Amino acid sequence: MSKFVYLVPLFPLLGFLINGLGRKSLSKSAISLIGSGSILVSFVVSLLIFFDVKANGGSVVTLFQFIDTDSIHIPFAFQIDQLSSLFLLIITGIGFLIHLYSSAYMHEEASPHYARYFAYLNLFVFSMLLLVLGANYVIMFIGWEGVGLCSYLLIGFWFTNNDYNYAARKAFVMNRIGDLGFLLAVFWLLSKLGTATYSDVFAQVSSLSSFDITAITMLLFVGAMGKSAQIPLYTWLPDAMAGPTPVSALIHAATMVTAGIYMIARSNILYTMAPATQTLVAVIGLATAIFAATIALRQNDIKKVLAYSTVSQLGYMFLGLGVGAYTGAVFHVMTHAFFKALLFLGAGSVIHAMHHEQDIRKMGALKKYMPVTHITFLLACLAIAGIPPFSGFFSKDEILTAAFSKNPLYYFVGVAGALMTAFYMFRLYTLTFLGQFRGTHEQEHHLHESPWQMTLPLIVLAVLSVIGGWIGIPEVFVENAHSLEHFLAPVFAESAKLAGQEHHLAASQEYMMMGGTTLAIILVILFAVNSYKKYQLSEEETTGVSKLLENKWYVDELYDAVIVNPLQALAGFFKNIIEKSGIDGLVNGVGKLVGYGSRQLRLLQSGQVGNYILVMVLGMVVFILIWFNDAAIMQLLNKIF
Amino acid sequence: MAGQIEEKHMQALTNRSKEVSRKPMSFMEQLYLPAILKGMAITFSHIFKKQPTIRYPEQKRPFSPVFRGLHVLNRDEEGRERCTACGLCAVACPAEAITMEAAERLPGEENKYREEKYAARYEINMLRCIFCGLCEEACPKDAIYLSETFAPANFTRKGFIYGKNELLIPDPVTEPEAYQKARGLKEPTTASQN
Amino acid sequence: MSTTEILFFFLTALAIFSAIMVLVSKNPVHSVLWLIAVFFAISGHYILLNAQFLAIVNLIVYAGAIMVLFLFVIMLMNLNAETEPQKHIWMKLAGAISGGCFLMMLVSLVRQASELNGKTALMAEGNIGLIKNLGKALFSDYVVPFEITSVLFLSAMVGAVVIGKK
Amino acid sequence: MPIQYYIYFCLTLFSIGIIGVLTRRNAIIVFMCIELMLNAVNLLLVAFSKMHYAAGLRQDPATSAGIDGQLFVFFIMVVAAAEVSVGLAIIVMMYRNTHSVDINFLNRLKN
Amino acid sequence: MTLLAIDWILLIEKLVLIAIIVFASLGIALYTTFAERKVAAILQDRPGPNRAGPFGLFQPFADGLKLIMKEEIIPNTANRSLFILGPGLAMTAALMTCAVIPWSSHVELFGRNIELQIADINIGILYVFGVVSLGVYGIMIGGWASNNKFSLMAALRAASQAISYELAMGLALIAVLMVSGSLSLKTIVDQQMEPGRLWNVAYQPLGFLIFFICAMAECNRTPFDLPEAENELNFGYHQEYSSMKLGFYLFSEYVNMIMSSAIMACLYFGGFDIPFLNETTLAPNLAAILGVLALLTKIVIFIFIFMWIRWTIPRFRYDQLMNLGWKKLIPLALLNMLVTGAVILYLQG
Repeated sequence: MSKFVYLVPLFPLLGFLINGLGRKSLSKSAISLIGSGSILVSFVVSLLIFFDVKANGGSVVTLFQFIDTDSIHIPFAFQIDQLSSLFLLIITGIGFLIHLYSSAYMHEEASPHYARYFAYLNLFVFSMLLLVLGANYVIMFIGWEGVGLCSYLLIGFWFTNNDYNYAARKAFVMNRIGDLGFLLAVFWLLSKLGTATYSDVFAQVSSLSSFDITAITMLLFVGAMGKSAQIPLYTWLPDAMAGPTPVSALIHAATMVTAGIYMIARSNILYTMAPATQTLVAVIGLATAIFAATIALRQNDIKKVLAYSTVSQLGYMFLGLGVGAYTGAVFHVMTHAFFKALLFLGAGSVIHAMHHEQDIRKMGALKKYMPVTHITFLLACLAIAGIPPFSGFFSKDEILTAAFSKNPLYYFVGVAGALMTAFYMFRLYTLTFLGQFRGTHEQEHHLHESPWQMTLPLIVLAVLSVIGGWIGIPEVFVENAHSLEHFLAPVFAESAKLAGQEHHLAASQEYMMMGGTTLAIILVILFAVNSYKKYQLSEEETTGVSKLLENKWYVDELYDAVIVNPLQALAGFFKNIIEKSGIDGLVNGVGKLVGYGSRQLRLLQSGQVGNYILVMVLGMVVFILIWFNDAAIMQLLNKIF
Repeated sequence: MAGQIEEKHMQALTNRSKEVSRKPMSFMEQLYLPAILKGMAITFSHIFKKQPTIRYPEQKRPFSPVFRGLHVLNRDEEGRERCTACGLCAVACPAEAITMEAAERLPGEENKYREEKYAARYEINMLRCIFCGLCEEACPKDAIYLSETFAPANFTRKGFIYGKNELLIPDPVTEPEAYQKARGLKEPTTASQN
Repeated sequence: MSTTEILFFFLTALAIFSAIMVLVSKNPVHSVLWLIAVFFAISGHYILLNAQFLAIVNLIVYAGAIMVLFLFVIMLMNLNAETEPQKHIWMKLAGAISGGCFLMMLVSLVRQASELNGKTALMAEGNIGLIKNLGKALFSDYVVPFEITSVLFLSAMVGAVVIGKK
Repeated sequence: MPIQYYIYFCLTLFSIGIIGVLTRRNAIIVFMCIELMLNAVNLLLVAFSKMHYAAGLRQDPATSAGIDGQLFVFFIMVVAAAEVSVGLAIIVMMYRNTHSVDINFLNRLKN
Repeated sequence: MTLLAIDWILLIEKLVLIAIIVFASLGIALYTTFAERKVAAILQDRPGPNRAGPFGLFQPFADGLKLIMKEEIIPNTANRSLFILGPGLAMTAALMTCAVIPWSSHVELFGRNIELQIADINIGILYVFGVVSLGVYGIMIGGWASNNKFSLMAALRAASQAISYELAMGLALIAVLMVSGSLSLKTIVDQQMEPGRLWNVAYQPLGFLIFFICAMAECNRTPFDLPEAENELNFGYHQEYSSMKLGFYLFSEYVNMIMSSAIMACLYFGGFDIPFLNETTLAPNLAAILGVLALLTKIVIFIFIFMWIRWTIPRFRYDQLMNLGWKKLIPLALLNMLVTGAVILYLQG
C-alpha cells in the first residue's frame, strides 16, 4: 500500500490543475465535484495507508532524486509512519469536510472565482500533504512554503478589498520571518551532517555538539513560531480572518498552523536533547496561551475570538511539546482540529445566515433559527472548554498533567488559561445563540439554517468532537486505554528513552486535579452564560484593562513603533541620501564613462562591411605571420631588447 | 440576370452557340488529359480530310457569269476596232477613270476602224476603276466589255494606266488563237473542284 | 608534357584568368558569365581528377542553378556597368594588397611544409569519384548528414519564400 | 600531379575571391566572390581526397580512402545552394528597400 | 613526344562521328522546320509548302538561304559581345546533348569496332541534365543583351520555366534510374533490349508522361511557348535578332526537340531497339544500321507528336504554367518515385 502514497498528494494536485486551468469553462457543480472529489479520493487512500501503517509499521518511499550532487543527496521521498499517517487523515478528512462546506458557502462567487478558490484550496491541501509526507526537511520546506503561499492567496482571496490584501501580505511577511529560521536550521543541518533526511539526522544526532543542537532547534522553533502563530509572530493569524471562513477553518485552525507542532513532534529527538530549547518552547507556548486568551476575552468579532482562541490552543500544544508530552501535543492537535474546525464552520454558518455580519454584539437568539448549528456549536464549545467526556478534556488534561509533572507553575498558569478559554467561548456562545436578537429586522427575516453541504460537515465534526478524545483516555480511568499513545509510541520511542522514566502522578492527585479543574470550568461557564444572557447593545466606551484587551494589548502598535517605523526611517535614509548621492553617482559615473568611451570607439565601427573584412584579412595575415614565425620574432625581440 | 432574360428573348442565329459554364471543374476535367486527347483526336482526324486548297495558278475557281474583270476593247469579226470614241463610257464612269482622244478615219483605214471616227488614244486608270461595269452598259457599239481577267500586277503606278495596246483584244484575223483565248472561247484549265 | 598536364595547366590558366575577369568586369552580367567559365574550368579539374559525379553536379548546381539565379536577380534589378557602385581607389588598392599579402603568406607556408613533398593527387584514375561508390558512402556513413541537409534545404526554401513575400 | 600545384592554384582562386570581396561594393558580386572561394575549397578537398586515395592505394587496392573529401564537397555544394537561395532573397529585399545593391548603404543595423 | 600517346585513330574516329552526328542533327533539324510547316498544313487541311522542289522538299534550304541573306542587325544599345554570344550558346547547348546518345550498337569498319556513341560516360543522364540546364543561358543572355524589355521579360520567363520544369523532369528521371540502376544511357538501352524485358515506358507510364510534358516545356514548345508568346511579348526573347542569329535560335529549338525525342526514346522506348526482333541474330553492321533507323523512326514519331500537340492545344497562361509545374507535376513525380521505390523494395523482398 505504501508505494501508492504518491496518490495522496497527486489527486489534490490534479484537482488544482484542472480547476486552475479550466476555471473559465467549467461549471460550478463540476468545479466543486472535482475540488471535493479529489480530496475525498485522497482521504480514502490515506485511510488505506493508515490501516496499513497500523498493521505493518511505516516505511520510506523514494520517488526520485531531487538534489543530487557530490556532497548532498536529497531524495524526493515520502515518510510514512504513524505520525504522518495520522496527519494525513486529519488533513484529508477535515479537508474534505471543509471542501464540501465550501461548495455551499462560496456558491455566491462567480464561476471563475469559484474555480480559483477550489484550485487554491486543492493546492493548499497538496502542499500540506507534501509537508507532512516529506521524508526530509527539504521536502517539508517545500510544503512549508507551499502552504504559506496558499495561505497568502486564500487570505487575499477577495483581492478587491485592500485591507484583505494587507492582511494577506502581513501573514506572508510574518511567515517569511519564521521560514528564514527554518531555512537556516536546514542549512545548519546540511552543513553539519550533510543530510536532511529524518532517519539519518536522528541517527547521527548524537554526533552534534549541544550548541549545534540548541541552535538548530531554536531556529526550527522560530520557523514554528511563524507558522503556528506564537509570540512574537502571532499577529498575522487574527488578521488572516480576512479570508473566507472555510479557509480559516482549514488553514488557521486544523492544518497549517499545526505544521509547527508537526515539525517539532517530528524532530522530537532533537528537542529532547536540547533542554534549553524545550524550556523556551514551554515558556513561549504558555505565554502565548495566556496572552491570546486574555485578548480573546474582549473581542467582539466572532472570527477574531476564534482566531485568538486558536493562538491560545496552539500555545497549549507548544507547552505540551516543551514539557516532552509529544503525544499529548499531537493528541491536542487532533482534537483541536475537530472542534476548532467545527467552531469555525459553525461561525461560518452563522455569518452565512447573518449576511456577513461578524459582530457578536449584533447577534443573539440564533438558537431557534439554526438548531443544527446551535447544537454543534455548543458541543464544540464544551469540547474546547474541557468538559469531560468531550475530546478537549482528554487532550488538554494530558498536556496539563505532563506540565504539572515538569513544573507545577506551568500547570497553574495553564489552568488559568483554560478557565479563560471557557469564559470567552461561552461568552461567544451566549452572545450568539442565547438572549434576544440584536440585529436588524432584515437580517432577522432572512435567518435560516444552512444547506446540507454545510450542516453535514458540522454534524460529522460534532460527532468527532464528542468522541474524538476517547482514543486517549488517561491510564487512571482505564488501563491501557490510551490507544493513541501506543500507536504513536514508535515515533517518540527514542525521546522517551532519552527522557527516562517519567514519574507518574498518584491516581488520587490526578483525580483531584481533574475534578478541581472541571468544577472551576463549569463555574466559569455558568458565570459567563449568566453575565451575557441579558446583554444589550451599548455605546459606552470601555476603559482600563478591557480597553487594553479589546485593543489586543496594543501589540500591533508596539510592533509598528519598535520595528516597522524605525525600519522605514532607515529605508528612507538609504533611499534619499545614500542611494541618490552615493550609489547613483557611482553607477551613473560608470555609465557616463562607458558612454564616453563608446562614443570614441564607435568611430572605429563605420558600418561598412568592406572595412571589417579588410581588417579581418589583415588580422589573419598578422596572425599567420606571428603564429608561424614565432621563433624569428622572438629572436628579433631579443636582439632589440 | 438581365443578360439571361435578354438571352431568352434573343433569337439564336445558329444552333452552334454554346452557353458558357462557370461551374468549378470536376476532377476529370481538372486532369485536362481526356480533353487534350479528345482535341488531339480531332486534329488527327483532319489528316485524312480532303484538302479544300485550289492550287491557284494551275487551278482556278470558275467565275460567275457576271464577273467583272479587266476591260477589253472589242473588234468585229474582220478585226476592225468597234470603238467610235463617242465618250459615253467616259461620261458614265463614276470614278472618272476613262479618257480618250478621237480622230477622223483616213481613207485606206477602213479595214482598221469600223466607223468614221475612232479613238486615237483610249486610257483607263486601273487604280481608279471600280469595276462597276457602267461603261459596258453605256457603250452603244459593244466596243468595251469587262473580261474575267483580274489582279493585275505592275512595278509602277504609271503601269496601271492601261492604253490601247493593253486593252485591245488580239486581231481575230491575224492572231486567231490569241483572240480565241482572250474571248474565253477556248477554255483554259479551270478548277475542277468547287 | 602529358595530355593531363597540358589540360591541367590550360584549365588552371583559364580558371585564374576567368576569376580575375570576374573581378575586373564592370558589368555584373559579364562577371556572372566569367564566373560560369571558372566553374567550367573547375569542373574540368574534377574530371581530370576522375571525380565525374562532382564535376557534373558542380555544373548542374553551380552553373545550372545558382548562377542562373544570380543572372536572374541581376537582370531583374537591371544592373549594368553604369549603375555599378565603385569603391574609392585607395580602398581597392588596400584590398588588393592585403589579399595579395594573404596569398603570399599562405604560399610561403605551403612551401615550408615539408610533409607535402612527394605527395601527389592521383589523376584520371581511381574509382572513388564514381557515383556508385559515392552513393554507397553517402547512404551508409553519411546518411544522417544527408537527411539533415534536406531539412536545411526545406528551411532555406521556406526562408527564401518568407523573405521574398514580404 | 604534385599536390602543391593544386594548393597554389586553389590559394590563388581563394585570394582572388578575397580581393573581390574587398574591392567590390556590389553585394551580388561580393556574393559571387564568396562562391568562388567555396569552389576553391571544393577543388582542394577533391585534390586532397585523391591524394589520400593515392596513399591508401599503396596498401590496399580496394581502398576507399579519401572518399570523405568528395562527400564534403557534395555537402558544401548543398549548403551553398541553400545559402544562395536565402542570400539572394535578402539581396532582393535590400534592393527593394534601398534601390541599390551597394553594401555601403548597409552601414546601419536599423531600418 | 608524349602527345603521341593519344590514340590518334580513336580521336579521328570520334571526330568523324561527331561531325556526322552534328551535321545529321542539323539536317534533321532543317527538315524538322519543314516538317513543322507540313504537319501544321496537313492538320489544317491544306497542302503546306510545296513549290520549292518536288513536294517542296527544298523549302528548308530556301528558308535557310533567306535567313543567311538577310541583313544583320545589331541594335545600337545592345551589348554587342553578349548579343552575339547568346545564339551561339543556345546552339552549342542544344548540340552538346547528342554526345551521350547511343545512336546504335557498334559497327565494324576497317577492322575496328566503332561505337555509335560519342562518349559512353557513366553519368550520361546527369550530363544531359547539366547541358539542358545550361541551355537557358543562351536565351537569357540573348534576351538581356537585346536591351529590350520584351526580350528581357521573355528571357526571364524562359529561365523560370526551364528551372521549374527541370525539377519535375529530374524527379521523373530518378524513377527510371531506380528501375534501371544505371546512369549510362547505353546501359539503360541495353537493359531494355534484353529478351523478356519490356521497354521502360511499361514500368514508368506516369514517369514518361511527366518527362514528356517537361521535355515540351524545356523545348519551349506549345503549349509551353510562353517565352515566344507573340500576343504578349511581340516575338519573344529573339525579337531583336535577325538573319542567321535568329536562325540559330530557331534552329536550336528544333535541335532541342530532336535531342529530347532521342533521350525519351532511349530512356523509355528502348532506344535503338527494334521491337519483336532479336538483334544479336543479325550481322552486327546490319543490326547497327537497322538500329539507327529504329531510333530515327522513334524520334520522328516523337517529333510528330510534338507538332501534333502544338497544332492542337492552345498556349497556357503564365500562372497556369507555373501551377502545373510546381503544384501538379512535382508532386506527381514525387509520388511516382515513391511508388516505384516501394514496388522495387517489395519485389526485392
